[in-house]
Amino acid sequence: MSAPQLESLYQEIILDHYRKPHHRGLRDPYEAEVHHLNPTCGDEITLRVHLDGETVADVSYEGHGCSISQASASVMTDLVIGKPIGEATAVHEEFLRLMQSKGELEPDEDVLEDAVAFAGVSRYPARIKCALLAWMAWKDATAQAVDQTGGSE
Amino acid sequence: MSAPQLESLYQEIILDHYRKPHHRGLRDPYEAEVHHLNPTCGDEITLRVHLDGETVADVSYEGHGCSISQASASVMTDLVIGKPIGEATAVHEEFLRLMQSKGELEPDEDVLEDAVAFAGVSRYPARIKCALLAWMAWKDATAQAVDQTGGSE
Amino acid sequence: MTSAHAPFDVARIRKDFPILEREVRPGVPLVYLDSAATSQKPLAVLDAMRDYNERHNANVHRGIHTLAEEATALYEGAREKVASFIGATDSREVVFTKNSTEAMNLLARVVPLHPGDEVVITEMEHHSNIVPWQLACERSGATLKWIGLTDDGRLDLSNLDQLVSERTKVVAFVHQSNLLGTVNPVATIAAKAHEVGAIVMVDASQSVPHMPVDVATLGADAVAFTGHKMCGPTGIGVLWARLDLLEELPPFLGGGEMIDEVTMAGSTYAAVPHKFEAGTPPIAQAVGLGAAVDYLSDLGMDAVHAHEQQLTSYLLDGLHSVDGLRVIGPPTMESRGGAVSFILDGIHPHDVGQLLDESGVAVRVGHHCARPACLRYGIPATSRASLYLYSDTADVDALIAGLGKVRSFFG
Amino acid sequence: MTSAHAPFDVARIRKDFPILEREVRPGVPLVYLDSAATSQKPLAVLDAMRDYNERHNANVHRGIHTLAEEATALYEGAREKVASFIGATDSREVVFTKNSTEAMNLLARVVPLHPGDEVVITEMEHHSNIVPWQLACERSGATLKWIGLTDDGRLDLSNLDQLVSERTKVVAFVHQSNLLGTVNPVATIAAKAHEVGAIVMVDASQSVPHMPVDVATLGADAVAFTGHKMCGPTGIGVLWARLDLLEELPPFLGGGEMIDEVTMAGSTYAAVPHKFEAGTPPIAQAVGLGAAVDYLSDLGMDAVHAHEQQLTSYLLDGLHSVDGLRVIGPPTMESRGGAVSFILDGIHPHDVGQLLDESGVAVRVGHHCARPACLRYGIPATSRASLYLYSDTADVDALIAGLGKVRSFFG
Ligand SMILES: Cc1ncc(COP(=O)(O)O)c(C=O)c1O
Ligand SMILES: Cc1ncc(COP(=O)(O)O)c(C=O)c1O
Repeated sequence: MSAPQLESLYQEIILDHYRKPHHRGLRDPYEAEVHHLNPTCGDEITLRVHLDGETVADVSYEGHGCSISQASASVMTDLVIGKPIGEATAVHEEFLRLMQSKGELEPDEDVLEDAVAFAGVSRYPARIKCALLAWMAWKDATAQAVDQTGGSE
Repeated sequence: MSAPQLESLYQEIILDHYRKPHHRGLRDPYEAEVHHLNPTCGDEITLRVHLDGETVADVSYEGHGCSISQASASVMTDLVIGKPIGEATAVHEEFLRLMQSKGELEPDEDVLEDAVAFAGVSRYPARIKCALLAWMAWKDATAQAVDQTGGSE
Repeated sequence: MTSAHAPFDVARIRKDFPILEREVRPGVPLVYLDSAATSQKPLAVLDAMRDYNERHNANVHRGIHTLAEEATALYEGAREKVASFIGATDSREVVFTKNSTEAMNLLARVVPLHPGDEVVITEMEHHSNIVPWQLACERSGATLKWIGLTDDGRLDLSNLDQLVSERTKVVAFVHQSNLLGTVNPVATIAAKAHEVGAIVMVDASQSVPHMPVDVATLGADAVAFTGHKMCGPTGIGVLWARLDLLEELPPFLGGGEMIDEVTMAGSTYAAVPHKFEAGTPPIAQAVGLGAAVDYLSDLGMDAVHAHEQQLTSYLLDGLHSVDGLRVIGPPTMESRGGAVSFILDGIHPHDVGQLLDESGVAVRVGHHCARPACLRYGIPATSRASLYLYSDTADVDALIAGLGKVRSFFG
Repeated sequence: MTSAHAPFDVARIRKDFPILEREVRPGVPLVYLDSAATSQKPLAVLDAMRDYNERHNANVHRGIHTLAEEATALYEGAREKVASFIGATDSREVVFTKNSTEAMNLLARVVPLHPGDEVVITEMEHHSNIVPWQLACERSGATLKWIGLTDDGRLDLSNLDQLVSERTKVVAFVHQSNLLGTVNPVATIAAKAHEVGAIVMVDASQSVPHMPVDVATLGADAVAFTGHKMCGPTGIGVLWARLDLLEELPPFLGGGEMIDEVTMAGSTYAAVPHKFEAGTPPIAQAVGLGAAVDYLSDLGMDAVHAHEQQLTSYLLDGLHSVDGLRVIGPPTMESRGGAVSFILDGIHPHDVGQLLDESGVAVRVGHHCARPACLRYGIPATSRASLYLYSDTADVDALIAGLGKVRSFFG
């Protein structure tokens, strides 16, 4: 398959993460667990967040869905685990901006690392939700965990 | 105005009846009075029927509306007054057939007399109801009058 | 605004409307003065729909193949065009319906009403803004109240303070009357309605096509209009409403597109506007409406309005010159648009319309779906000439000449 | 029937559909296998609508000028064409709606339901035949009952006698499933429903386009279908129902066209079908649908059906040859139509659809607005290839080749 569009969607990095997802499986301890669903296509994710003070100590998940949603979850965990919440949130926002860019934005590789591979997804409106599923679940769970732990800021 | 379509709608006979309607005004005696309305255009008629045994002894009416509906009422009274109910009903049916003919029927002048002038109306779907208003009122009133007088057949 | 557009050149504009070259029968060219019933459509609109159907047709949403993405982008793009045409800040406030009537029924179905509540409408409403509220009041036990009319065809607002009270939940009225041409003071009525917390719905079916309408400043909470009267196709209408209002209202029709999750136990609904768009929407028609608002914006709605105002004045002068003719509605240019109803002494509107048609002049006759207003003025029907951006003085001249012939024929 | 028509020549037929010559991107021709979502439109349909808009456009009914009479004749003529296409004895039984979804909502809104009443639907329904009944049951206090499914994608009618009882007021089910392709035994279910006096509504959205459907003998009291899936335009659908049923039901939407007399005290309603057609109807779209049924009748629905059956068989053979592919729905040709859902082991339908699109192959992926059925089969989504009269073996070959590429890409 050599159509350039396709390659820009299914980057090798995405396929790698899809085939060998990082941090998959639900782990203890955690302060919040959420279940998110994309009703349009049936993609599902259950995601747990464990905070250690201001730091995202662990993110674990289970779910099923297309390669984009699965790879995105994997890449996301790589990016946020170990980061202070504020910094992780900034990465999330950068990723959101990329997804809304309709392919017009040059992604910031320093911030997004492997997630730059998703730049092409922003040109496929129907797939953006797939790429965002895990991120939205993480954001939701983190907010709940912060509430849970008494608010870290 | 010389367009042939128009002449075929507004026949001189129609205009004559419109300008000088016959049998207009409500008269006694009568066995049934009805009020019919064409809500689309607001044409209205109040019509009375007086039967004498099997004969349509008198038909009187008041109303307002377009030239077609007014002339049709006038022509109708000429045709049914004095006729046995059965014969008058046959004329009504012939007129109905003419109206449904889309201009394809050669009207029977022996039966319809002046009413042949309405042949052209059948080509104007929006006007057929105007031409039929008085006839429908007559049919309704006659049926009521027959009931009233104990049924003449 | 006007300055950004080319000068308004009716002769050139008429070339965009192929139907205007038609003869209604050999030798009798069409003189179309029935735009309040439906407008004609410019080539740009017909071409946009044809192109959609010939190149991009697919069902919208949820599709990931190329055509489906193109169709979705065109459909949602049309929503954005319509939103910006009426000054909506958020395109989610634009719900596509099948016509203006459905838009008003939608609102009348979903606004909560209870016994003791009141809905206020006016005596000059189109049936499409009467019957939905009659039905809603029947269902709910609410009471329908009417703003009356003055002799010269305006709303009688003298008792507005009594009519609109704490019990009033909805005030619904027409922006520009299709029967009388009257333009109503939206801000005044809306202010009163908002004082008591009522929802204000404006029937803009005859205003959005003819004048700049800016929903951000109009004062209404909801506005309905219809594609086929604004150079767009039949089969599409619009309900605009404030986002928070749309969000709090329950759904209308159920089905595909409007759901979030469907299970046997129950369903949850999509976010607005899709919550109110059950089933395959009028996709090609949305594309057509998008092209129509582009066309109107290119001309400039200020310029369209100015042209029509000028021509309406010319039309009123012409009509006033006809013996035995009475205008039903405002006789002057003050707060009125280009739909002018009239009656000819002793000649029934049906006969007027029929004879005008013989000269190729198309006017509408009847009660114009505003029977309560006709009853108010003691007439069963009127003849109505109505203008649009492609109308010109020759059209008006043909009407006036035609009316002369009508008078002599029935004289 | 078939004998009266020219032999079925797909190559020639494809020339009637300009979109089929399109490339989705340079060098990649479109292979359209998404006709169950919406069909493509032949030139005859596009030309009929264009001609209407360019030459005859006017609002229908009540108009007496030439264009209004022409438009009315075209609109009502389309109703007659549709009526005779489905074997309705009286064209007043044909109500034009905006789509099939509205047709079913209409019925679900106006059929009287009370607490204790039951409505029976099936687990393979499209959301458009689920949500309206869920809403109707919520409003009325009636209970919704479901006919289940067998493992091979058919209705499980083993407990029909328990499900359909004296309490049942409506039995509503799909004629041909858009997800599974299953063709359901209308007569059997209708007979049972009629025993208990229930109204039978058939969702014929996927059958009327693909096979001869004769409402006189079908067994249903009401039938819904949609223009855009049968070579017609978006923006129009049909509710057919028995005349006496339509006559006894109360109105749906209120407004212009659907009234007899409107006064401030209340309104009376027009005769059917106009009682159910509030507002300016989809006139150009009715003309388009009329042209579509002419087109289908010229080909002959028997011939269309035979062609699709042959090609569906070829498609099923092709799919069965793909490693790790499972058909969801009847795996054989028995009582099934040309919409075939499948899943590829370990590859999500979104990825399947996206990769097929790279080869120009347009299939639909997702739950196809039939989520309860997906849940029944334990799958979140499927890929679905669906055929129509213009589909050919080359389309199927391209799909099968594309699926091979999908497997190797994700292998
Ligand atoms: C079986 C079935 N029913 C109903 C519908 C709804 O049709 P529409 O979206 O045109 O209202 C569809 C198509 O989407 C369908 O396939
Ligand atoms: C003032 C007004 N309101 C509502 C309508 C209804 O529009 P539609 O028939 O397109 O629903 C019309 C036009 O007929 C109108 O003039």
